Amino acid sequence: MPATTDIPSLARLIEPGMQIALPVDYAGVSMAMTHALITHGAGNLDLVCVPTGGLQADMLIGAGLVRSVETSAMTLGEAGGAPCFNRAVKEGGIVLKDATCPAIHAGLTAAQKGAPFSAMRGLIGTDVLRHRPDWRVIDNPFGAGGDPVVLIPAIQPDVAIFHATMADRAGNVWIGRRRELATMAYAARRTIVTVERVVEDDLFETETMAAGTLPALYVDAIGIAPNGAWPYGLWGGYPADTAELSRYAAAARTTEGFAAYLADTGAAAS
Amino acid sequence: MPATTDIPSLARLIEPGMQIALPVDYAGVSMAMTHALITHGAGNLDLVCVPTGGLQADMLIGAGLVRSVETSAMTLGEAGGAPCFNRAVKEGGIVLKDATCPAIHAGLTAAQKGAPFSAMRGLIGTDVLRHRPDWRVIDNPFGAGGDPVVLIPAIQPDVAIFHATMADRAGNVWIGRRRELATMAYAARRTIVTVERVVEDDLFETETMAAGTLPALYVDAIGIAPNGAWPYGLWGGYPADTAELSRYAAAARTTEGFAAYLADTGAAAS
Amino acid sequence: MTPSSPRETLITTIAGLLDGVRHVAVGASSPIPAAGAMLLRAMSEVAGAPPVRISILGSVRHNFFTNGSVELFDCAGQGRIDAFFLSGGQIDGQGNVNLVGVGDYPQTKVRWPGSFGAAYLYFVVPRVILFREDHTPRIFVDKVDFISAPGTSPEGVYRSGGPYALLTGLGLFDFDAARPGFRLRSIHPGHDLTEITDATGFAFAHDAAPAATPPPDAATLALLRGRVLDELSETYPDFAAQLQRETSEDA
Amino acid sequence: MTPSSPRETLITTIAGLLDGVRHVAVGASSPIPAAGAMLLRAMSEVAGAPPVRISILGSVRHNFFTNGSVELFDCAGQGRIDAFFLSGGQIDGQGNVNLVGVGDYPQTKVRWPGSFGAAYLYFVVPRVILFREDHTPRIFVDKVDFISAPGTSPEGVYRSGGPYALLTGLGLFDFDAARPGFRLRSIHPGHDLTEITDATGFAFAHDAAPAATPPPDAATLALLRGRVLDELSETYPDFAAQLQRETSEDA
Repeated sequence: MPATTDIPSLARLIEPGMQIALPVDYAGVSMAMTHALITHGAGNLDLVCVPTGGLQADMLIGAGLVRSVETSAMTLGEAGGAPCFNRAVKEGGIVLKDATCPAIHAGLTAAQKGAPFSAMRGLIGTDVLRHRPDWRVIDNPFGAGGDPVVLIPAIQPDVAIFHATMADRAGNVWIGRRRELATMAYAARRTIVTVERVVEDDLFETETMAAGTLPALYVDAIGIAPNGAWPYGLWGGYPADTAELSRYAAAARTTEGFAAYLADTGAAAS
Repeated sequence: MPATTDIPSLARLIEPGMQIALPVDYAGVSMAMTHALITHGAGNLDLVCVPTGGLQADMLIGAGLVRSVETSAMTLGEAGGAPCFNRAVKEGGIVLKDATCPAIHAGLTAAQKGAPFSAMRGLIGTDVLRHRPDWRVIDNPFGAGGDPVVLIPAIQPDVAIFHATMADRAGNVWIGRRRELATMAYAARRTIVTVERVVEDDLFETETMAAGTLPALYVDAIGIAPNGAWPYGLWGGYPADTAELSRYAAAARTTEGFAAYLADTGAAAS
Repeated sequence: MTPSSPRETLITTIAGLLDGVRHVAVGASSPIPAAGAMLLRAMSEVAGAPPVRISILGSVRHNFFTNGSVELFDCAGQGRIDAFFLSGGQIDGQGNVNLVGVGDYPQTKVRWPGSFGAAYLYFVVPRVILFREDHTPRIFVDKVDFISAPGTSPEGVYRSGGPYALLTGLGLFDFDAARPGFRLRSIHPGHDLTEITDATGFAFAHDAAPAATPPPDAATLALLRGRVLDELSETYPDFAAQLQRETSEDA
Repeated sequence: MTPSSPRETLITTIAGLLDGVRHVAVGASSPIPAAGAMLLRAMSEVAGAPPVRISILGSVRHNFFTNGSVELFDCAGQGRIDAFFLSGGQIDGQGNVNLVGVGDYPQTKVRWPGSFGAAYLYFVVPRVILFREDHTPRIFVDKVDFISAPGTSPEGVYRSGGPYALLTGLGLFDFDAARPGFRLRSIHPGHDLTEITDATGFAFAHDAAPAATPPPDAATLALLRGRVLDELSETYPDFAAQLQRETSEDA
């Protein structure tokens, strides 16, 4: 892991057509990267929301950068539906890969393990399964016949992007108990992390800190972005700014409103 | 989780014929339970070593309590081979289920996920696979034909037993980065933990401690056993007593020597 | 004490539906189910019954998972979650739930967030309580447009869980997996059978004169307005304030 | 400075075999491979080359994994481990490794610990270095009694890794997966081809007059006896002391 990188340079690591994994709203969304990604403009992105998407994915969709979304849900939580996503669905503007939370985790876990697929229960008889020709159903080879089981192929994103509390000088990142962030990093080819701060202490110095640390081995680039999850919160850090989320939800109901919101907050961000 | 339980009572939770998961030598072996298990005497045990076994498994085998061992290896490390295990192999006294480390993890992970099996690479063409009729090989359903993949069935032990640094009053156990202990507990029907000490602070009070905590949800009984991994070490705690391991290795070379060692240390333990 | 509000009756009903569970998981934006679970926990404690564990997803304070967001699903797969709540944009008479949208998928006319974990949890959590406060024929339809999670599964499909009851703002239904279908158990105070029939797009079984949903008794109400409200306001401050306003003497 | 010891030549040879790797994993009781990896790391640092990461399994201090003992295997499956060391109770001319025992399985006459992770890692780590200091016909056999891990796999079997070289106390062999088989690259100082042929139970390719394994140069030796020895003694104190005794002026 090199020294920290400025946010626009981190965004430039993204190339058109990449598959990008993004975390659930409460786990550490690198909102700081959102405007930089939009400014950078690499499009045709395939998003994987781990396991659900929100503001960040919605803004990338609104900015026209997204080709497909694999997710278990897309929502702004208390602030309502994801307006750009909903618009894109209605207009057929994005490819939908509707999933269910554990299926996204199962796909990432398969990649983490270098396995071609994971088996999971549930799903049989759902329209979620019916619309996923990329999944397979086999009869459980350990059963006496019958017993259908769904196989989820490995999801190996090109890049995982998330926000965390801190990194140390060696590039280790403290993620605490938000271990889906580790899973994303294990599964992805490259991982970009923004952090609130870089600390001088080695995160492996004590077992207490090591327990919540994602090793630098899995981290390819780090940027410093204080309050970088805003308007989302940071687990164990600061709460979400629900007023701002509602402001976005209201503004983005129209394409013009979304553009205005983007111009507004983009100017503030840069 | 109830209050802490004395070690003999913990041992009495084990019934003949149970499948018991035990951790690797450096991860937190509850050696404190070994003598109690031998005194209790529930036999016909099926051991699952996660992913390798050592002193504890060897002593249980020497005491005649073990029917089968699923493990990737059985060793006393620097002190050499596991004498009672080796003797039992030669005499055909135990059923061997030779595995490879990631296959044990894969089986436990399947149980953790409530999945019937996990897929894993490797193994094709090994005699490990050839001697495991309980494993299956299928052609990767995501491939174009061919591409054999091994499926490992879920391992759901009746009981997992391990030793950790501390528990809190609510029964949460701090395991730090020894996350195989969590996997064992997730996978097992019941989990018995011995700890160095019980702390008054809630392990969920800070995110720092929570990151390394196994929730009480997965812990069925806790006993206090200071120095309870001895002669093994405790990760981040104390080192192994290699002299004692060597003393055991030398003594247990004969059944008489093993019996004498047992009488000797058993008396000291009680 | 002012009489119980409709929401207090819902919360109390939920506590009743959860009777006997050891571990219940609640979504981050489900204050009424959370309140029901908290009430059960308080009642169990008062009664000296075995403790009830509540996992509120996405809450830092009421979340006792340490393995990321996958742990809920793993935990359910292990059989360690006894009860869970599901809502639905559409719920049909077979217990099928639609969380995706109205119209032809994928270009649905109306799009809801998505299936979340329902396509898994509905299969492996023994007591899934369908909860939707609004009760209209647009929600309770004869057949859902998209099956996020099916009410029942054919024989031979691994299934250890499924719908247990359906609770709405009008009434409480039991689910009968054998038929399959719902049966009205009770009607909430202030409503009647005709109103429920009119508001429900699917046929359901019922007694000629269905029972009335019992409101909380005084002890329960005191617990709810005291300790439970305090607990609730930590995680759902807006909802707790609203609940308090509804039942304050000045209302 | 005293001349280099045989073990120092082995360590230096290992550092050479690891040239270019970014991440090497070493077993907890493999001091010579660990020393080779530490030497490579030190040399890379001195040369300003990209850093080398070493994971010593079971070591608290040199273990940068935080997901339990599964992480090594996951990490290898992800392609993040470039090199690993394997030993073997038996190793045959096809590169097959036996870590289980001699005789008919399961009731083998001699039982070794077991296959550990070899049945997986041999498939997915690109540069597996077979290392066994003892070099006898009982170890290097024509055909192993039990295949813990096969040297090669038929086409169509997923395999991104395998044997890269075989290093013993007598010499260094390259592995040729196409043939498959070993080719003697060099003979360690003080040994000769006849000795190696006699000590090896399988046929191997070799030049008429094989090269000699180069001992460490002065700079490498200084690094090895200085910084690397210090690092080594943290994790393998007994071995480090032994190594130092072997090469001390008083020896």
